Amino acid sequence: MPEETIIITNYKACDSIEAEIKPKNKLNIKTVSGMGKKGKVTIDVIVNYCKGCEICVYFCPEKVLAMKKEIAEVIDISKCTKCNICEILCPDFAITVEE
Amino acid sequence: MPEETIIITNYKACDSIEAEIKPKNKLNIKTVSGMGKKGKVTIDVIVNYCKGCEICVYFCPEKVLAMKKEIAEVIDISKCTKCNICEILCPDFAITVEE
Amino acid sequence: MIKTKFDYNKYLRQNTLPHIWCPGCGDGIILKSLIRAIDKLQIKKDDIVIASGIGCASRLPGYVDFNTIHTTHGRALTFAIGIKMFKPRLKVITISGDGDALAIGGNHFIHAARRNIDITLIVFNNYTYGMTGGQYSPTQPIGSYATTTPYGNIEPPFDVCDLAKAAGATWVARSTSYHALQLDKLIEAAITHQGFSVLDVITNCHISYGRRNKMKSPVEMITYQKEKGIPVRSAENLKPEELTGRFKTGLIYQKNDAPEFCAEYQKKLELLKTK
Amino acid sequence: MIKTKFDYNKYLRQNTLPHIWCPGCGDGIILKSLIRAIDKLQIKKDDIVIASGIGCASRLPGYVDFNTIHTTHGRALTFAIGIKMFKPRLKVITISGDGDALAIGGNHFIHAARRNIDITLIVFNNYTYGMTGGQYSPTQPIGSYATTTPYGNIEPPFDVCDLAKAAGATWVARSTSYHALQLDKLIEAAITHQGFSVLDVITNCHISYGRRNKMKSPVEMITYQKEKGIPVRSAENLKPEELTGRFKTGLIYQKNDAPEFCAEYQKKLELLKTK
Amino acid sequence: MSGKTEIRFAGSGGQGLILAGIILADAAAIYDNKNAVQTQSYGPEARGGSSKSEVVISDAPIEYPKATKIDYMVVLTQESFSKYIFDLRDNGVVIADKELITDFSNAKGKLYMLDMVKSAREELGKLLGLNIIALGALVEISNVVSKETILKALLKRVPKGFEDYNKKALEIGFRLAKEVKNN
Amino acid sequence: MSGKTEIRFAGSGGQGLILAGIILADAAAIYDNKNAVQTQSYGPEARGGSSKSEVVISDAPIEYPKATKIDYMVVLTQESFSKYIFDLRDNGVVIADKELITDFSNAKGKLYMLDMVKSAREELGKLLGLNIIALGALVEISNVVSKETILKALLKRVPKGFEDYNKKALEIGFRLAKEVKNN
Amino acid sequence: MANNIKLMQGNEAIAEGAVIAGCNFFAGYPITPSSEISEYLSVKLPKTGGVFLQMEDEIAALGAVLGASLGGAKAITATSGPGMSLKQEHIGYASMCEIPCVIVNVMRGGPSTGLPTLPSQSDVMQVKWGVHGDHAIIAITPSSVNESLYETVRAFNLSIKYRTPVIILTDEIIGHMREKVIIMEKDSIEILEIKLPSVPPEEYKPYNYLSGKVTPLAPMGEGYRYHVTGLIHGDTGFPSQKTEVIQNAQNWLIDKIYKNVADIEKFEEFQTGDAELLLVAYGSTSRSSRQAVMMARAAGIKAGLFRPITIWPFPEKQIKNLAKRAKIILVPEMNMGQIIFEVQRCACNSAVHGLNIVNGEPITPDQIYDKIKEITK
Amino acid sequence: MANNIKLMQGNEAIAEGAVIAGCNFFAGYPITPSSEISEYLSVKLPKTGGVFLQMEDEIAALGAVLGASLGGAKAITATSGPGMSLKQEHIGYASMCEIPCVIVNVMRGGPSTGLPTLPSQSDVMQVKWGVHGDHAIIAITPSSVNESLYETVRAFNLSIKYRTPVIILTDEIIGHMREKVIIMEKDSIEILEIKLPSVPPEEYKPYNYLSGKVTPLAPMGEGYRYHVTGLIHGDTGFPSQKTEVIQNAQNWLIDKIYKNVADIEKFEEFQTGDAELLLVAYGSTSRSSRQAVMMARAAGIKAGLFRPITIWPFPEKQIKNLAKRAKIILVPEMNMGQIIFEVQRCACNSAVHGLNIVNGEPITPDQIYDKIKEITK
Ligand SMILES: Cc1ncc(C[n+]2csc(CCOP(=O)(O)OP(=O)(O)O)c2C)c(N)n1
Ligand SMILES: Cc1ncc(C[n+]2csc(CCOP(=O)(O)OP(=O)(O)O)c2C)c(N)n1
Ligand code: SF4
Ligand code: SF4
Ligand code: SF4
Ligand code: SF4
Ligand code: SF4
Ligand code: SF4
Ligand SMILES: [Mg+2]
Ligand SMILES: [Mg+2]
Repeated sequence: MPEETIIITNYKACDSIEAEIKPKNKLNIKTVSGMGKKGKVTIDVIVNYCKGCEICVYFCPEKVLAMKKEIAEVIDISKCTKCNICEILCPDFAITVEE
Repeated sequence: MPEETIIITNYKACDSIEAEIKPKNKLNIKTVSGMGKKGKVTIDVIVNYCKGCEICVYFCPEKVLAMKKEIAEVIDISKCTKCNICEILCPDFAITVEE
Repeated sequence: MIKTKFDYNKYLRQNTLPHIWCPGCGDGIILKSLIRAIDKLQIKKDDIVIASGIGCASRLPGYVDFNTIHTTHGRALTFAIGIKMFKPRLKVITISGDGDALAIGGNHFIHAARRNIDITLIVFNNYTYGMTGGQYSPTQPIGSYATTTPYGNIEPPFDVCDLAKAAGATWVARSTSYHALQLDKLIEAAITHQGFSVLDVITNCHISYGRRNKMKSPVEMITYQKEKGIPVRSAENLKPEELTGRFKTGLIYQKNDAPEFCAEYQKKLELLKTK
Repeated sequence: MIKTKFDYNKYLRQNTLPHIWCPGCGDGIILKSLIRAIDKLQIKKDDIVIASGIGCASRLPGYVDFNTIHTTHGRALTFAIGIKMFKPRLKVITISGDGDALAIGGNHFIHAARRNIDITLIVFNNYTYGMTGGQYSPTQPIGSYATTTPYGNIEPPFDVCDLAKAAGATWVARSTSYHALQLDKLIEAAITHQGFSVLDVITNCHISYGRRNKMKSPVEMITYQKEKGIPVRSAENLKPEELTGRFKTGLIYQKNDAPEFCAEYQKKLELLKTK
Repeated sequence: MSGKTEIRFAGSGGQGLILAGIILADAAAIYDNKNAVQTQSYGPEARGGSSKSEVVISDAPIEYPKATKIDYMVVLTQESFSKYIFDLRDNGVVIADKELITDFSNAKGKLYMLDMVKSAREELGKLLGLNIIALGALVEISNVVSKETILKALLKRVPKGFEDYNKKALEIGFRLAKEVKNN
Repeated sequence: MSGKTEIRFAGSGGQGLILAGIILADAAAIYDNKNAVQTQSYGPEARGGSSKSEVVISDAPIEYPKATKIDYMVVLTQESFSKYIFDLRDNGVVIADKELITDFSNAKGKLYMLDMVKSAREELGKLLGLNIIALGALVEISNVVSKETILKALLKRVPKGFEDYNKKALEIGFRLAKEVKNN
Repeated sequence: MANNIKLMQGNEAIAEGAVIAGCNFFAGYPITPSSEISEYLSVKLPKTGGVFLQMEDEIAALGAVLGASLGGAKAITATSGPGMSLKQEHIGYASMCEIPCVIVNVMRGGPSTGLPTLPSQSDVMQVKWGVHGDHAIIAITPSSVNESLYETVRAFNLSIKYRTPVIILTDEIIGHMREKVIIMEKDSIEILEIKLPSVPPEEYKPYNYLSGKVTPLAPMGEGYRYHVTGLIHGDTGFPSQKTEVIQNAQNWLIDKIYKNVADIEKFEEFQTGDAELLLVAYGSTSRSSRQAVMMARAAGIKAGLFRPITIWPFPEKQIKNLAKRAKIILVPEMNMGQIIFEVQRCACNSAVHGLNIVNGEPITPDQIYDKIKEITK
Repeated sequence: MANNIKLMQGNEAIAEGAVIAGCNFFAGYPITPSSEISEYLSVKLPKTGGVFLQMEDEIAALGAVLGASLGGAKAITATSGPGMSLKQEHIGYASMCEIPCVIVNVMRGGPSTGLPTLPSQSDVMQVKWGVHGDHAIIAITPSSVNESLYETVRAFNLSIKYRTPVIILTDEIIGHMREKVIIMEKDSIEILEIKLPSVPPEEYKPYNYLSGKVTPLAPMGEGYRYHVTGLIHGDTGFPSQKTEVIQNAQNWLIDKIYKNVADIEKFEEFQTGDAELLLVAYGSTSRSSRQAVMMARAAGIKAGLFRPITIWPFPEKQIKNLAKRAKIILVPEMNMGQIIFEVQRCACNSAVHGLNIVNGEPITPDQIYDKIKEITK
C-alpha cells in the first residue's frame, strides 16, 4: 500500500455484494451426456454459477473438463469415471455428475 | 440472597477502604527477645498491622505464639527454633523473626 | 466411489446464490460438505441453528435454510450457548473463520470448550482475515506474508486442536477443503458427539492469503492442502522433522464420558424439582 | 533454615499499609514472596513494571514501589504487552486473579502465551471472584458453592497450566500461598525465563470462597493447600485415582529454545536497518 | 419522638450489622407497617470490608433514604466510632461496646456502654450473635419497634436450628440495655 | 472541455481498475498540477469484490469527491456496464471491451468498442495489464492528461522489471483507441 | 401485616420483577453494584426451570441473552459501568436485529473503574449514544424499590412489544437500599407473552419496515426459519446495500420508538401545576428533589418536580410544556451534567441550572434546597 | 511538479501524519474501512524502529497502546464502528488515568455490522458519550486528505499537551479518497515531544487537580515510579474515596478540556460574514455543503458554512454568535440527527433543520441545495 505497486491478479471476484434475495435467475445449464469409462454419465455445468476457478478442471483425474471463456466445460466425456471429484470440489454448486 | 439467613463470620475485615496514602502511622511494635531453642531470638509483632488471622499461631511448629485480643502474641519464646514460618506465612508484614 | 447426484437444493436458500465467495474459495466446498453431513444425519431443518461471526466464512449461514444467525465478530459461540441452553433440543452448529474463532473470539472458544457444551464449532481456517483483505491471523504460519506482515510473520500460530483439547473440548479433529469426503464424515461425527466438538478445517483463500504467499490460484492452494495434510495415523510413524510444515488430519481427540453442560444443567433442574 | 530478617520496606510503599486484603488472605503471603524473589534477582526498581487487572489480587501493585499499573478487569496483559514491546529492557510482571486472567481475560492469556512474549504472569488463583463477593470463577471446582452456584457448580474448571502450555507459554508452574518458599524460587525462575511464563498460585480466600465451602478460616484453607498440593515428581508415582482432588505443584513445563517475541521483533528491526 | 427516627449500626464487615439493620427495617416496615428504608455502605467492590448499616423509620413516606441526623447509633469498632460520631444529633444516643471502644475523645450525645462482647463470649460461648445482642440493646433503648415485633422479624431470617440461639442473643441485648438504662 | 472532467473505471475486483484510477489521478494532480480526486467503491468489508474507481479532475478545487455526471466511462464487465451506465452524461463516452461486453440494451452516449482483452492475450500473452491498456485507451480518447504524463505516473508505480511490460500495455491502449477514434 | 408486602433491596426487586414478568433466562458477569441481581436469579431461575448462566465476560453475557431471546426466551442481563461499556456492540446488534432483551445497569461512579461501590448517575447519555451507529433506545429510571420491580415487568413488556433492548438504568442507591414492595396478584399485572407469528412460516418476514407495525419475532426452532444479521437488511432479514432499503431500515429503527412515544413514556409530576421553578430529576436524585420541593413550598417558593420514569425517549413534549410557565429550571444530577443537555434543548428560553455533585455521596435535599434558594434569589 | 506534493488516500495520510508526528507505536485490529492505516504503518514503523502490533481484538489493541504510552510511546490505534464500541472501556481508562493516545475511527454505516464498506457519520455522539462515567474528549473531523495528515499531527500534540485520548473521527469517504497532500518541511510543523517531568522523582505527582495545569506524564522506566489506576485517585495517583478528592478529580477531567477550549478548538467559516442561512457540517458532508453554499449564493441566497474541525468540544460560542444573524440553520449529516442536537441547544431561537440521509451514499451538493431551497422558501 505505501509505494503502490501494480498487483493485478487474474481472479474474477464475485460481483454480487448484495446478498439480498435475488430475483430468481433462470439457471443457464449446459448438459453433456454420453458414455464414460464406467457407463452412461451426464455432466451439468450451471453456467451462471460457475466462477471459473478451474478446480474441477485441474482435479479431474481423467481430464474430462477444460476452461472455455472462464467457464468449465466438458471436453471429453468418454473418459469420465463418475468419480465425482469435480462435483465434490466445486465451491459453487456449478457442476454435477449423474448417471 | 433471597431468603436472608444469618451468616455471621468471625473475621475482622480490613476497614481501610481507602488505599489513599495514609498519614504515616507510628508503628506500634511489640518486641519479645529471649533465648530460643537455637539461640537468641527476637520476635516483633507490629500490632497495628496484625489482623488477627491466626495463621502464624497455627503454623508455628513450636507453639511459640497465641492470639490475644485478636492480635498475635509471643507466649513462649524459649521454644522458638527461628524456623521463620510465622514470618513467611504472615500475610500482613506483621511479624518478624530476628537473631 | 460412485455416488448418485446429491440434491443440495433442499438445504439451500437458492435465491441467495451465487454466493458471495470468490471463485475457488474453499468455503463453498466446506458448505457443501456440511450440507451432505446434515442430510446424512437426517436432522429436521427446523431443529438446526447455525450461528456464525463475521468474516467470509461467517457468511455461510445466509445460504442455508436453517435457523441462521450471523452475529458479531468473534461472538458466535456466545449466541450459540444462549440458544442451546434455552432449547437444548436444537442442534447448534457454529461457523467461524480463524480470526473470528481464535483472535477476537478466542475467549469464547476456550470457555465453550471448558463447559463442554454440546455445540459443534467448525473453524474455517484460511490462515488469514479474508474478508478484511488479508491481515495476518493467529493461525498464520511464521514467515508468511500478509498485508500487515510485509516483512514476514513472527507470531507463532495456535494449534487449534491442541488449544481446544487443553481448554476442555471433548471431540477435536482436523480436515481440509480438499479432503471433502473425509470432511463429510468428520462433520457428521462432530455433530453426533455429545459435547463440545471442534473441527479445524484448513481452507483455501488465494485472494487474501495465497497471492501473498506464492499460491496465486485456488488450485495451488488446494494442492498445498493435499500435500501437507497427513492422516493422524500416518503421522504417528513419522519423525518430528518429517512433520515440519505439515499438519495432521482426522480425529485427533475424543472423550466420551465427560459430562455435557446442558445435560448437567438439566440434571440440576430435575434435582430441584424433586426437592 | 534460619534466615536473617528480610527487609521488605525497600520495596513497599509503606504509607499504603496495612493493605486492603482481609485478615489471613493469601494474597499478602504471595506479595511477600514476590518481593523476596525480586530482591534475590537484584533488578532495579525502576526497571520493573507490574501490571494488574481488577480484583483483590490486582490490588497488589499499589503496595510496591515499582512502575505500577492497575488496569481494567481482564486486560492487564494487553497493557503489559504494549509497554514490554515498546521498552523491552523492562521486566514486566502481570498480576491477575483467576477471574481476571481466565474469565474476562482469557483471550489475552492465550494470545500472550501464543506470542511467547517475555512477560511473567502470576495468577492468584483463589477459585472465586473475591472482590465482587464470591461468584464462581472458571477455576472453581465442580460441586463447590458460590453466591451464583447456590446448588453447586457444574462447570468444569480450567487447568491453568495445561491451557497455558497448549496456547504456547514456554514456562509453566504451580504453587500455593502455603508453599511460600517454593514460590520464591518459582517466581525467580519465572522472571528469569526468556519467554512467556505462567505461574498458577493457589491462594486462599476464606471470605468469598472458603466460608461457602466448609473452610471458614484462613488456617483451614491453607491446610487444604498443604494437603492437596503434590509436587510434580511425587505425582508421577501416583495412580490417577490417587490424584483426584489434588493438584500438582512445581515446574510443570519449560521450553527454552522457543523464539521470544520481543527478541524476534528486534531481529526484524535489525534486518530492516541493514537493508 | 418526631415521625422520623434514624438509626445507624457501624462496625466492621462480618460483624453482621447489615443484617441487624435489615431485621430492624423489616420489623418496622412489615410488622409495624411503618415506612422504613435500610441502606448501607460497602468497601471496594463488594467483598467484606468496612460496614455501616442505616435504617430510617418514619410514619410519612421517606424520600431521601440515607440517615442525615442520627438518633441512635450502635458502634462495634473504635474506628467506626471515631469516624461516624460526627452526624449524631446533639441529643442522640450512642450504644457502644465497652471492650471494643475505648477512646471517646470526640463523643457527643448520650452514651451507653454495654458489655456486649463480654456477654457474648460468656453467655453464648462465641461472638456469633453479637449483632443480635446489639440489635436487642437498640430496641430496648430506642423503643423504635416493639420487642415482639423484632423477635418476629428476627426469627423469620434465622436458619432452622438457630432460633433459640438467636432469641437468647436478643434477650441478652434487652437485658444489657435495661441495666444501663436503669443506671 | 469545461473545468471538470469525471471519469469512471468499472469492472470486477482484481482487474486493477482502482489502480488505473490512481495512476490517472496521480498524473493529473502531481504531474499536471490540476486538482484530482480518486474514489472507489468496495464490496463487503474489503476483500476483492466488485469495483468501481472514479476520478474527478478539475482546475478548480473539488468539493464533492465522487462523480455525478460521468464524462468518460471505461467498462470491463457486462454487469458493470449495465449497472453504471445510468449516470453517464448524454454526450458522455463509453470505452468498452468488445469481448466482455455484449449486451448494449441500455447504452447511451458515445460508445467505443475496443479489442482490449484480445490484444492483451495476443500481444502481452496474458490478461495482466488489461487495466493499463484501458488506461491508455482512455487517455488517448479523452486527452484529460497527456501521454507523457500518464507514462510518468505509470512508471512510478510499476515494480522494477515490469516497466517495459507496462509501457507496452499502455501503448496498446493508445493504439487501439486511435484506431477506433479514426473510424 | 399483609403477606404481600415485603422488605426488599432494589436489586432484588428488579430480579423479582423479572421473575414475575416470566423471565426464564439470565446470563451475566458479576460486577458491583449489580451482582445481587444475578445472585438472586441464580437461586430463583433454576427452581422454575429457567436458565442461569454466568458467562466469561459481559460481551458473552449479552451474546447469550440474545441467542436465548432468538430461541424465544424472556432474557435479561445485569451489569454496571465498565460492563455496560463492553456491552455496547451487542446492544447495537440487538437494536439492529430487533431482538428483545432487558439490560440492567446499576450505575456506579465512573469513568473507568471509578468508584465501584459508590453511586452516580453518569451513564445516562451513554445509554442513548454509547452504540456506534444510529438507533433508538428505551431506558427506564426507577426511583424506589417498588418501582424497580414493576418497571422491570414493564421493561420486559416493552422489549417484546417493540422488539428492542430495554435498559433499566438504576443507581447504586436505589439498587442497594431496602424498602417496602407491594407484591400484587399476578392477574393484576400486565404481562406480555411471546407468541408465534400469526402468519404461516412461508409468509413470515422477520422485518417489516414499511408497515409501521412491529412484526413479532418468531422463536427459532418452531418452524419459522429465517436469517438474522447485523448487516443492514431488508424485510426478509437478508443483507442489502440498496439505498432505499438502507434508509428504510434506518428510519424504522428510530421511528418504531419515536412514533410510539405516547405508549412508551412514563413520568411523574409533583406540584408542577403552578410551578415557576421546575426541578427535573430521575432515579435516586428525584427522591431528594421531591423533599427539596416540599422544603421550597414551605418557604413559599412555587417549586415542582418533573420526574421522567422513562428517561429515553426523553419526554421533550412535557418539558416544553412545563417550561412555558417555569422560567427557572433546576436539574440535579449525580454527574457532571447530562440530562441537562436535553432539558436545555427543550426549554431554551428558561434559565436552566444544573446541580452536579459527583463525590460518591447522594445529593441531599438540603443541597438541592440551597441551590433553589440561590437561583431564585 | 513539486516533489513535496503527493497523491494520497485519506487513511494513508492519517498514517503518514502519525509518522511525521513521531508516532512510534501502533497496535490495532483490522476492520474495514480503517485497515489501510494499519497496513501503511506495518510497512513504515518497523523501518524507523517503531513497534507495529496486531492484537487479538480492539480491546487489546487499545490496552497495548495505553501500556506503550505509559512507557513514553507516541501511540495510535485505528478502528471503525464495531471496534469503537469495544474500545469504550479503555477510552474511559485513558481519560481517567490521563494517558495520551490517538484513536482513529473511520466511520462506516451502523449500527452493528451495518454497512462495512459504506460511509456514514453516525458515531459522532458516541465519541462524546460512549464511555460510562463523566469525562471530556477531544475529537477532530478532517474534511480532506491534506487535513487528515496535519490534523493527525495536531491530535498527537493535543493528546500529549492535555494528557488525554484524542479521537480522529473521519469517515469512509475521506478515508478512502485520494487527493493531493502537500508535505511540508518537518521544521515548519509543530511537533510536541514527550519530556521527563521537570521535578525530580521524589517530588513528582502524576496528577495535579488543583493546579489547573496538566502535569506531564513521566514515561515509566525512567526513574519516576508511580501508580496508575482507573479507580478515582488523588494527586498521588492512589485511589481515594474522599468526597473532595472525588469531586476534584471529576471536575478536573472536564475542566482541563473545557477551560482550554480556545486552544483546542479549530473551525473554518465560509461566507458566514453576512449569512442568514447557516450550514453546519463536518467531515465529508462539509465538502458537499460548501458546494451547496456556492450554489445558493449563485441563486441569491445568503448562505454560509460553519465547519467544526475540532468537533468535540463542540464550538458552542461560535454557533451562538452566528445564530444571532442566521435565523435558519441547516445541519446536513450522514446520520439520523446527531450534531443537530448540539446546534439546537446552542441556537434555540433559530429554526434548526436537519438533512439526514443515511443510505450508504454521500450526501450530494444537490440534495443540500434542494433542502436549502425548501427551508428558505
Ligand atoms: C468488532 C469487529 N472488529 C473487526 C471487524 C472486521 N472484521 C470483519 S471480518 C474480520 C476477520 C475475518 O477473518 P476470519 O475470521 O479468519 O474470517 P475469513 O474472512 O478469513 O473467513 C475482521 C477483522 C468487525 N467486523 N468487527
Ligand atoms: C469489565 C468489568 N467487569 C466486571 C468487573 C467486576 N469485577 C471486579 S473484580 C472481579 C473478579 C475478581 O475475581 P478475580 O479476578 O479472581 O480476583 P480476586 O478478587 O479473586 O483476587 C469482577 C468480576 C469489573 N470491575 N469490570
Ligand atoms: S466425475 Fe470424475 S472423471 Fe468425471 S468429470 Fe468429474 S472428476 Fe472427472
Ligand atoms: S469448480 Fe465449479 S466454479 Fe470452479 S470452474 Fe469448475 S464448475 Fe466452475
Ligand atoms: S520462628 Fe518458627 S518457631 Fe519461632 S515463632 Fe516463628 S514459626 Fe514459631
Ligand atoms: S499471621 Fe500476621 S496478621 Fe496473622 S495473626 Fe499472625 S501476626 Fe497477625
Ligand atoms: S477473500 Fe478469501 S476467504 Fe474470502 S471469499 Fe475470497 S477466497 Fe474466500
Ligand atoms: S475477599 Fe478473599 S481474596 Fe479478597 S481480600 Fe478477602 S480473603 Fe482475600
Ligand atoms: Mg480466516
Ligand atoms: Mg479470584
